[in-house]
Amino acid sequence: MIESIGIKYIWLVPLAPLLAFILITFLFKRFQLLSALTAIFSMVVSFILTFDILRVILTGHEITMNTPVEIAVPWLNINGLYIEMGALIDPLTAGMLFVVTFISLLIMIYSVGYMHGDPGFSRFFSYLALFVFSMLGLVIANNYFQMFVFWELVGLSSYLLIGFYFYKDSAAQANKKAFITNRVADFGFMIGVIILFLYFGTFNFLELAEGISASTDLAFLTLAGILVFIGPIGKSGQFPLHVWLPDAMEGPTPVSALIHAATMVAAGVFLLARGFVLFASASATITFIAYLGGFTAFFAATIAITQRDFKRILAFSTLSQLGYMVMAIGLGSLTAGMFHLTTHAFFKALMFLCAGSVIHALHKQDIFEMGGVFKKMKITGTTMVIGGLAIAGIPPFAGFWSKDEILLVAKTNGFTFLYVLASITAFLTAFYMFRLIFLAFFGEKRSDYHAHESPLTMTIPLMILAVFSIFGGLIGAPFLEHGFAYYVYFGEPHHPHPDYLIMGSSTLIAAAGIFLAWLVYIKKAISAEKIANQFAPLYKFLYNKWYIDEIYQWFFNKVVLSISALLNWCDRNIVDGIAHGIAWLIRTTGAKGRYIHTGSLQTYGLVIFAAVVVIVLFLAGPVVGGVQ
Amino acid sequence: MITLNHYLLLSAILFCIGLYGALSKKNAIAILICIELMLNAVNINLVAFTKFLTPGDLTGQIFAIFVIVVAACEIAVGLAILIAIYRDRSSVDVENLDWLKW
Amino acid sequence: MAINFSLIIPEMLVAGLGLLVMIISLLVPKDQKKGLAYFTVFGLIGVLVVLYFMIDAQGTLFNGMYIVDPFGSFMKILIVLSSIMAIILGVEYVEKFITGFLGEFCFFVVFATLGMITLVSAGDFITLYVALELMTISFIILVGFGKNIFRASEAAIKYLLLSALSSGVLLYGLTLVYGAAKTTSINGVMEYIAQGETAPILVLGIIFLISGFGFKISAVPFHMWTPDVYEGAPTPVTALLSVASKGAAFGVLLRVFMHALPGNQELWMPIIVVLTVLTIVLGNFVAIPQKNIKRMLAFSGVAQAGYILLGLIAFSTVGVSAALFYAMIYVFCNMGAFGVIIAFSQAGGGDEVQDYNGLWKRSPFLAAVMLASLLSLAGIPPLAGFVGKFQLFRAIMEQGYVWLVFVALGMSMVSVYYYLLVAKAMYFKDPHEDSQIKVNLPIQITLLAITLITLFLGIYPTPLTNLATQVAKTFF
Amino acid sequence: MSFPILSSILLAPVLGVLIILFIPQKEDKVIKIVAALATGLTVILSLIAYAYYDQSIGGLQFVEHIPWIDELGVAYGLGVDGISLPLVLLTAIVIFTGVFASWGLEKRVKEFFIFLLALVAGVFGVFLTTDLFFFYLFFEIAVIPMYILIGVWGSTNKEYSAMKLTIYLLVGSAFALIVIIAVYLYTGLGTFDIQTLTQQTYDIGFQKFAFLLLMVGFGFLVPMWPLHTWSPDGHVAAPTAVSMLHAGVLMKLGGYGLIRAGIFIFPEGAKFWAPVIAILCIVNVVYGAMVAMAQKDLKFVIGYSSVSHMGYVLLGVASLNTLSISGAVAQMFAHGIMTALFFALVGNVYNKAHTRMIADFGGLAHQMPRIAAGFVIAGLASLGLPGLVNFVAEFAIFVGSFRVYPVLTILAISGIVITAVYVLRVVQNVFFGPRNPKWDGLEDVRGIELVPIVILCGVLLFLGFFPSLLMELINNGVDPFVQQYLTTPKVGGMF
Repeated sequence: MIESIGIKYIWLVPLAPLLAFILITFLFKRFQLLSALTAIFSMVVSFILTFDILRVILTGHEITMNTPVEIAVPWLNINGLYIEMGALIDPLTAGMLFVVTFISLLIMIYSVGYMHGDPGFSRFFSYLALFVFSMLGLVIANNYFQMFVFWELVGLSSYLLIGFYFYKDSAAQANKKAFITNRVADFGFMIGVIILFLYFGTFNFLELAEGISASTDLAFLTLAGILVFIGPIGKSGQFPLHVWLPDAMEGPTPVSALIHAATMVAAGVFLLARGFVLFASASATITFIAYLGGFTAFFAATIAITQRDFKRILAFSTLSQLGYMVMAIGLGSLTAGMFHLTTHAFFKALMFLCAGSVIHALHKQDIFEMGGVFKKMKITGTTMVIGGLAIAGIPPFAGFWSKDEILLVAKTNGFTFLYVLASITAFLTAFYMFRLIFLAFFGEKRSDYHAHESPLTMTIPLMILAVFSIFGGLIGAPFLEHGFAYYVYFGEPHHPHPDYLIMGSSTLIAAAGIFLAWLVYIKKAISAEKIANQFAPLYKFLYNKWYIDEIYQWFFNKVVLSISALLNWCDRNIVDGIAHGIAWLIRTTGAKGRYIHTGSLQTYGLVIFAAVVVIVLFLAGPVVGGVQ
Repeated sequence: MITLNHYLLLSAILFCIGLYGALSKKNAIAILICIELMLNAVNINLVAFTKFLTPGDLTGQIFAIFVIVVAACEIAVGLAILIAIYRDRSSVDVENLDWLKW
Repeated sequence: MAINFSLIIPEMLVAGLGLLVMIISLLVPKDQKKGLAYFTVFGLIGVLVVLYFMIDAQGTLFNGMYIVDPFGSFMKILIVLSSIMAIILGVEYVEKFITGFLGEFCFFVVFATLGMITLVSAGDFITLYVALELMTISFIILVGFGKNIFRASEAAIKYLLLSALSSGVLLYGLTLVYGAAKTTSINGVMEYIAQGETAPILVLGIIFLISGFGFKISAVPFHMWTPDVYEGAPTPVTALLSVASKGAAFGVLLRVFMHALPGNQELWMPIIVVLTVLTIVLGNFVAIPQKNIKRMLAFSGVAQAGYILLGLIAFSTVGVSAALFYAMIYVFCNMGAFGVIIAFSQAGGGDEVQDYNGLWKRSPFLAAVMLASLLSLAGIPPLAGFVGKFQLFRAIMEQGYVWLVFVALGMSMVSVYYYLLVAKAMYFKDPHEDSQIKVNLPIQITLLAITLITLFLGIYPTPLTNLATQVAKTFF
Repeated sequence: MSFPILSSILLAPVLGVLIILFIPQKEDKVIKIVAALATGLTVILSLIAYAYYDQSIGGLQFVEHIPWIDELGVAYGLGVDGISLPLVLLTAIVIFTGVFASWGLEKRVKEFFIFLLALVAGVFGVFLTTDLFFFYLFFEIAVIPMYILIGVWGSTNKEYSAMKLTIYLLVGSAFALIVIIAVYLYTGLGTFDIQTLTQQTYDIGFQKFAFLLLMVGFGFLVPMWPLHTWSPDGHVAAPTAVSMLHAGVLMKLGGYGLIRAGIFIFPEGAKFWAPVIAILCIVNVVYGAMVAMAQKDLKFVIGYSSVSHMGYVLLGVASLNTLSISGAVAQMFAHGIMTALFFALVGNVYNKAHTRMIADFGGLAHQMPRIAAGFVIAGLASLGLPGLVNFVAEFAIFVGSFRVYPVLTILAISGIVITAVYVLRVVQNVFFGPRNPKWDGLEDVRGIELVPIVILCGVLLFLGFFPSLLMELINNGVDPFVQQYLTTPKVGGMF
């Protein structure tokens, strides 16, 4: 057994925030600062434990992807259903744990400043703690059931946090939308989990992995893989279930940073990595995953170009990046996907926090109403630019390394189409991201606002994240001996070799994107309006997000609600109508029957006598027959 | 030769006449009388059966006497009630007796 | 041949009581006859006690014209019990609405009782006929007493003419049977029938018999008189009529047919089944639209008669025992319901269902008794009616009449509907007036006892089921 | 067994009735306290029974047996096993909280509690008895008080609904009664003892006939489509405590009866008819949920959601394996608690706002944050969120059913999506959104009103985290029967 406090007390990693949640909800609700401190403290505990686990893995080399440590307790053991709750510790888990605890900690600190003065301050921290609990439970899960449970619970936290400003109609709409969209996805996920269980008799990842490797039932594996993949489609906002994520920006910005950029939405990718053996077992599944990811990346990027809202642009960028990750896994490289997930977590959290900082200062979200913010908010501006460079993929920033790895995989595995698509997307990414930066931070002031730099609780996390966005990618740089790929992989570790052609071309593409943005928005050499007018239908199409929301809205309002109304009508009029009909029949029979009793005694006598006659006639046959 | 069947036929005819009258007459007293006819049919039956079937046994005849007595009681009560009704409605027409119905 | 007069002590007591009451009532001043009523009650209670100790007695008197057996004694207990309750419940009512005739009320009830208890012991057609007429004529007079004298006399004349008509038919049937069997002794006739004889004259006679008895137990379609007479008669009389006269008629019906049927089951059973189904269905259906509570109970009584007939159809110890049990329970339920109606009309209430609106607020006690009685009639546990119905259904299902159980159960659900309509009026509606209803002590005690018995027998029916089973063995 | 604990559970409410009978009408508070004590006693006794129930032995325990009607062979028999014990506990919890939910009642308090306790005595009896005769008897005891409770203390079309409910329930039970008599006669053993009857073998034709009747009869109670229309109407009209008890417990009698008297006694009949139940239950789930979406009255939404959720119970029953039946029983428990919570909350809002129309509300979370929290928890339970006991139950049903009816189970699982849609719509429209000054006068729950909400939420969460406390007990009760009488259905369908 490996000596490690972190592994020994791993159950405390998720439970600490849960405890914080309970304490805040029931005891500390009135004491704002205490609530925040409790939450932060619980995060510190989790973070330290996580760090210890990470230390053991990085230094010990004993726990690898192929020799994980598993700890489990039975949770429910009845005939036909055995469920465990446990922890599966391997580098994948450890890395994800680190990302989650670290960013959560930073964001909680940030939130102390951001949420200052909000009446729901304590509530915010309790929800946040609940989220972290769920997320950590998900990450350490050693079986699909536990994964599903916490999968749903992160959905719940997300629901609560998106609807944090429940008095805003838009927020109330958005959280409902998020939950329902995820439910649709979980529907598939759940069926997938159930059929896996029925087929292999276990939920456990390791046991399943064995079973799947041994299985040759390709049709089943394909089906199960696709069904399970529906879960990530929802949670990680892949097309066509991405619609909830942009709306989820109705939540407070730290939430957007933590949940809807860095961690929860990446849970889908994490699941793909965790259950990689299942997806990889069927080529149809894995290819489907790759193309869907690639398409989502492109699709979201095209929309991001036209949006005006600071956070929405970031949201679409998140979608696009998630598409990248999913594509990476679909391309067969768990390493690349997880690597991008990690770097993305840093720079996207950073950008959202910057956005939060700006919004906190300006109380505006439309980038066309900003401009020149950089002058007022130096730290925020600088860190934002760092984030932009990171996402655009300019070396040596974090995004460069991970994106590069994905492109490399696409190319080496022979998915030329996806390679091209990903490159185009990279171009678009650089363009829209710097469009955002140029419009918001540079140029002249386009509306009245008062801006000032945010307090230290907010800027310190920004700076820390900025550092990670700059250097974070180096952990996976192909030059490193024991880099990211050494720890996180599927099957056998394989050391990436730098491909300078791809590196060069991708850098060029990114630079071209930035340059174009500069031309349009700083230099104004090209008029954006003109282009928009020239391609008006296309612009409108993109601006309206390919009309996906409208289609869903139409489907729900026209189809679902109509069916519902129709069934309601049937219930009231046909099903109930039959019952009423029977009752009516009985009542009417009674009401008519009473008129036999006319009150005339001779009628009565006649009836009696007639009855006698009828009986006589009835018996006449048998009797006479019997006598003869 | 008058056989049992003749008596039975007579009684049956009498019974039917009584029954017909009871069901068709409008006057309550007439109905009472018709019922009396029916009872007489019964008595004929009883006496005839005794005479032809159980000559040594007088049960039927005794029965007939009981029937006559009881019928008298019934008529008495009936008339009393009819008087009460007549006082009220100045008529003993059964057609009018339909306050209680449905 | 020595006549064991000890066997007919109850009958003699009742007869003596009747005469005594008649004489005393002539002597007592008109406004002090309440005591007389209670005297009658005590007398009848004495009879009841005697009957209870005689329940196992068995024997015949007067050359078989009179049969004393447990079955008869059981029915007699039922009858005397109803008479006692009818008098207690009726005293005030009669005093108030038929002022001055309390003495007559009492002794006619006693004479009717005499007729009924004789009827169930009849061993010969002559006894049967005389007893039947004693009962009928006493009832006709009682019916004519009504509160609204005009309606009452209409009811009385209808009852009289129709029952005379039906007696005529019955008698005619008796003579035909006599002609075929050459005896008037019930046992003799039945043995004759049981041989499987199907002479047309006999069959005709039996059909007439059925119609005659059907009239008394108000089986459809011979029930036509029932609602009119029940509605018009004074309520205590209606109560007695609905339970005792029906019970007595049922007793004699059982006695007559129990022995006769085995020989020609396939001939008679269809008829009885059809009559039973008609009775249950029509009774329940027509009860629904009734607005007058007495009339509604009349139709419900018709339906209940159908349920009792199920016991006859089952044609087994279980069946008879169930029918006896049910008949006994029916006495309590119906008396309970009519008791409430009596108490309510004494307090000035009308007989329409809507007059009972909000009774709950005016007298929770009466409402509760009414509810319990009606639900027991409907066969809802834990009230006794349920056990009765359960036994009946079990008995007929044992004979393979599953469809009949469906019908009977279905109809008992229909009955729940109209019984609940009364409950609805009592509980859900607001009263027309707010005054509290005062119920005098004897009625209160009686109603309470009735309700408790209904409840007790519903929860723990063993004493009565055992008794009924024991009694039913008389026939098998 | 020295102390007749089950009889005590049964008689505690009866004792309450007797005491309340002698308390003057004016003493509202005393009456309520007596009712609370009586029902609290049942909770304590049920918990004791739960604690002392020996799972290693299993089977019926705390058995009491007194011959009752000699002539019929009826015996007053009580006993609990892993199936009935959770439901007894459920009843105790729901009625206890129901008493507190009626704390604000002012109209005819005495009669209300008399009827309520009488009703609950009947419900307890159904779950406790081991004799079919008493099973029926107790069931009917529960029906009539409900009629009065709804008709007098109810709202919205109460007379119609009360009558409809009563007639439906009675008609349903009538079908069961026929089977009870038939099976009694068929065996000829002269007993109604469920265990004895379970051990007999029946001719296949008889089984089909009997199970069909039971299916229809209990289908009325569950309620199974298309016999369900009484239930939303009834729920809507009933006063809070009765809605809680009714939707929470009474509907479970159907499921319980179907398992206890249906499947276990007539396994072959059950196999024959199970596909029919399975199809109808999908109609329940999907149709119920879709109709719930169209409702405008809060209570109607919950009423139809009950129809939808009870569909899961039926699915579990129809699948005829240990897991699915265990799931069905657990779902009965879970749904009972959840729906009781819903009704407690809605009742509270209705008492204060005098309306239940969804459109009238909005932003209620401002004025009533606790109610909103409770409602969200209930809603989440209803859409089967992990961490709440409903999820475990539903999951067990799905896993158990999937191997038998894969396609139908998928349709059933789609029900959780539809449920999410309507539940969240309601939450959004009622509790979220801008503050509506119209409702500023509303007070949030506090003090004694909180009792039901806290207890019910607590149970949902506690068992959601520790489902083995419930599931293992149930499984313990279901498994022996299934092993003995139902051969394991093949893994079939799509594989």
